[in-house]
Amino acid sequence: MTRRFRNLFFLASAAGFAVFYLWGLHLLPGFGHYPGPYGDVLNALSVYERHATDVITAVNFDYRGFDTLGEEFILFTSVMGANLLLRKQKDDKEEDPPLDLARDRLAPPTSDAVRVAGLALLLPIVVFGIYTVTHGQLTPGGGFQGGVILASAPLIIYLCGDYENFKRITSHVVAEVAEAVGAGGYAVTGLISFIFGYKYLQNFIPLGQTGDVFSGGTIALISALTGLEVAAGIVLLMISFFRQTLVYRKPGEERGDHHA
Amino acid sequence: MVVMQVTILIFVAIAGGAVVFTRNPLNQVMGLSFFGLLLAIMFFIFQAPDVAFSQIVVGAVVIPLMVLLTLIKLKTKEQSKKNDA
Amino acid sequence: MHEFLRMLPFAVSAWLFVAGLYGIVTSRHLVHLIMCLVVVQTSTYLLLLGVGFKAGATAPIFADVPVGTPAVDPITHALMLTDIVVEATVMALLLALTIQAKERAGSVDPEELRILRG
Amino acid sequence: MNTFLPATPVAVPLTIAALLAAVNQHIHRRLADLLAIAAAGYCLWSSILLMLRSSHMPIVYWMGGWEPRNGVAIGISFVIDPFGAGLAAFAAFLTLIAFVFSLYYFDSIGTLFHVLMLAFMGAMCGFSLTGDVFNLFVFFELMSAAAFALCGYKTEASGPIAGALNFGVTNTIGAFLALSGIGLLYGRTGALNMAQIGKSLGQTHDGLVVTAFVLISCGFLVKAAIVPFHFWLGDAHAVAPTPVCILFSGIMVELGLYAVARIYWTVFHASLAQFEAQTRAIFVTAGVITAIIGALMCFAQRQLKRLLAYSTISHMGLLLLAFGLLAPRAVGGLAIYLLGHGLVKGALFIAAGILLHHLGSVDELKLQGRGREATSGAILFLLLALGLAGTPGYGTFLGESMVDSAAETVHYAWISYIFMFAAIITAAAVFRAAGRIYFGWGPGIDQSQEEEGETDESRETTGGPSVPLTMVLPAFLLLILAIAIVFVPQFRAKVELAGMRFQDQAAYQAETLFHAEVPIYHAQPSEPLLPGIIRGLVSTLLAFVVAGYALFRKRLPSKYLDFTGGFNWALKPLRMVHSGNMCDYVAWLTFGVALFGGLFALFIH
Repeated sequence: MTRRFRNLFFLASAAGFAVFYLWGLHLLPGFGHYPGPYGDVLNALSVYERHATDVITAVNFDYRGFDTLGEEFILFTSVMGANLLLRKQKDDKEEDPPLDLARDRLAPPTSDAVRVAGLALLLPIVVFGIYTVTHGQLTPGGGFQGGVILASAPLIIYLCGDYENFKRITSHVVAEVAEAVGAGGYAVTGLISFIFGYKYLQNFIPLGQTGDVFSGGTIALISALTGLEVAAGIVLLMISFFRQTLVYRKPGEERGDHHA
Repeated sequence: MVVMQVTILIFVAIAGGAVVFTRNPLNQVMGLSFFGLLLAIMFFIFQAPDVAFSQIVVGAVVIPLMVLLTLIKLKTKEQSKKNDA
Repeated sequence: MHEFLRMLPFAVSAWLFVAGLYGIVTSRHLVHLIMCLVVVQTSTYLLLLGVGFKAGATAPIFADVPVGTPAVDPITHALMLTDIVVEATVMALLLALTIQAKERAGSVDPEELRILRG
Repeated sequence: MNTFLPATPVAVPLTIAALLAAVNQHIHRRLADLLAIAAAGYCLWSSILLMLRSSHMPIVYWMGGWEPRNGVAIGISFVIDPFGAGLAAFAAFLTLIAFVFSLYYFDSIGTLFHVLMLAFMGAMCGFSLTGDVFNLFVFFELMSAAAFALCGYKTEASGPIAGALNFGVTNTIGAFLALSGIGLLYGRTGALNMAQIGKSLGQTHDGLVVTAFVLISCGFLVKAAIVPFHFWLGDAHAVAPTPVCILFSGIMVELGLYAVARIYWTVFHASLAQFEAQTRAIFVTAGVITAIIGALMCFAQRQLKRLLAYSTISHMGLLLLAFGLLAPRAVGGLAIYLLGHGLVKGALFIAAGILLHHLGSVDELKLQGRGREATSGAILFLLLALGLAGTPGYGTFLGESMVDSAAETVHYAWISYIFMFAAIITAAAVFRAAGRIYFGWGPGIDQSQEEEGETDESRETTGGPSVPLTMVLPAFLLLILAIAIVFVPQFRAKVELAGMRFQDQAAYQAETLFHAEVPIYHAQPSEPLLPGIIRGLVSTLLAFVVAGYALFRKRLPSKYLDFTGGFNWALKPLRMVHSGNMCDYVAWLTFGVALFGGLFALFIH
């Protein structure tokens, strides 16, 4: 297809698609008129049945926890997949990354002020991440959000211009094991329910006092495992990309900053 | 409240269009990051704080960072090709 | 005005879907194409958000408000969370493939990547 | 036992996958192989057990023990019937075969291959067993994530990268289409459980229902590679590693169609019931076009795996036809055809993989006459091609006859000619390739051939003159099973029964939401197969004739009998459309959705 023909062909089809889609959309109950009943039932049940005040977390890790298991494994599989696709190949040679990666980051070199500010941010980020993971059943947050926040801690170190330190605190092997433990732990938690004669992923831990950090039974456990998996998974993903960008070189290929 | 909702929706529509119609990937990734932030604000306004949380980190930080790293790698490749020529 | 607001999120959703597709079809750079894919995905967020919203309701978190307060639908939020993970992971895989495309085929232009045809 | 068995076909492979990922690099290759094979074996065993146990009554399993309250589903359910459990068992079986095949095939990279394959298998099992529409989407995405990575496994070459990109982009858009449809359904009914949505929709059939149906169907039909959503398949299957191809062609693509069928009969059946004739016409037409285009493109290929890939498209068209008849008995035929085709196609990909291992190429023209020594390869190819042709005795034959006789009941008897056409052309293409490679027949490379895409594939093994038994035996096992399934006593009647239950929406709802016991069906006597046998024999014969013509046309007395020039000329536009450019593919995808949507809107509005 020539470009011109393709564009015309697409525009005609897209117009048809848009009209058709809008035809369906305009019959929805309308914005602001949620029809129920699923969400309303759970809004009413979750605090009593699961001692979880954040219904979204209760849905994510319990009522529809099986979806989240699949979702965690999507993340897990993709990280493995990206690892596979960005693996070191026979003709790749490793090169020590330069100390100043300014050009590679497409940004001006980091000043000491930025460095200090970044490192000062680090502790609050880690604390906030852990808080978010552990209080998922009570306030907005949970394993997924907290995990992503935790994963951003090493990124801050990198953004402060220090790939060496980034490498030091983010061991590939540790991240790999942590990710597998997080994802596998989720699946195993479900299997443990069988010991108690329950269904897969059924709660087997006392529910505790509503509003307590250790309330919510398995929700808290699964949330923590998810946090581990997500944090490790995103760090692994970043390591794969960093390595490909900063470390692996083909013969005859030099770093961009020599010629910029 | 309604005014805020309408405003943010219109902003999201415009920003989404801008991401698509920016042809230079480097500019586009800035747009994408901004778009991610707008979405997070939208989630807050529409009472979805949990989603907003994730969106801030994923949409405005993780994804743009991955795209940037990819662009850097592509640039290095491009330059080595020029050297060969 | 009422009718306008009733449809607005869904109209934006449809717009983002079609605009994203347009970007993909006309793209000359894989990274651009992948970012357009993100825009298509955003359309599903808006649809889910619009579907689950209840006018005048709070977030479905009963830490500070008593149970029984009208709250928006928690299910769609859970679905959107899943959706966000999917977005990030698919992006990662496609970007990884893009890097390899440059390496092995020497191009990131879909029109020059026509290695498999006929 | 029913408290844990239903969840394990998903939970066990995922757990083992995580375990293998944790010990990546530090585990001996053979131990990883053993664990992976054990996990696949467990899945196979548990799925078969589930299939047998659900034969009288579906097993409804609520994850986390969240049973419905007053008929409102609040959790995620597996609703296991013999049809779904059978597909899960087939997926597990093919994964097992793929693992055995790759024992001496791959230089595996740590345990990544095993991890991805196990996640892939777990996702396919979950996809077949689930009764929740969003859970279906989640497993669809998990399946896709694993499949994209596996498709691009051979990052040393440019082909796999391009194929994986085309695969990834089109299938991701497909997933978004399906998710949009799911969002629409949720917006109307506030439910995600399929039985619940179906109950809540009742018989309403307005624009929203139609839009949701079209979006979900198109989303999954992208996976099922139905024209015009099929472009990615030829690219992805041609370049994926052989063990992965077994799963891609044997089961993954078919699962896309399964999802459409499942959702149609659990969610939309009642609401679209009065438009059954129109729905049937649309799906049958799409199936016919897919079957024909797939077959023609298949015959035009010289890269063996690409040839097989297009043959899969053609057979997917036939399967869509069988579903599109919306006839009670056709679903049983569909199941058997799917099984028979999956076994034969899996074995054919293994045979191609053996060629690649042995001779270092899968280009039919380059390999001409180079396989003269390999008798077992020749026998394998010929026997498998008979399976594609629907020769009496193969599973494909039984499935085809059952679909044909079901088609008569809805006045679509002519579709048997489409079945024959696709069978003849795809089998002839394989016969032709086998004749050229193993016997050296036919004209050699024609220099005037127009510019084509990549015609060969990079090696996957270190190669060598000897072919390990672990590669050959799986192929013969699949071949034997492709024949043996016909002779299982009562097989046909049982599958027909399962197929009919698959279509009973009211029973599905009652069983899922209210623990109701629905009376068992009684099998009715099946139609005799005599006309089918004749058709099967005719197809086989014609396949030989077509292949012989393609190989020996130069020796014909008159050059006016040589139509190949015309054939190539007529096929040129079709080949140009398969451009390898994902932008084109997405344009076609949009066109397809608009077309399906427009047709449904026109007929139903």
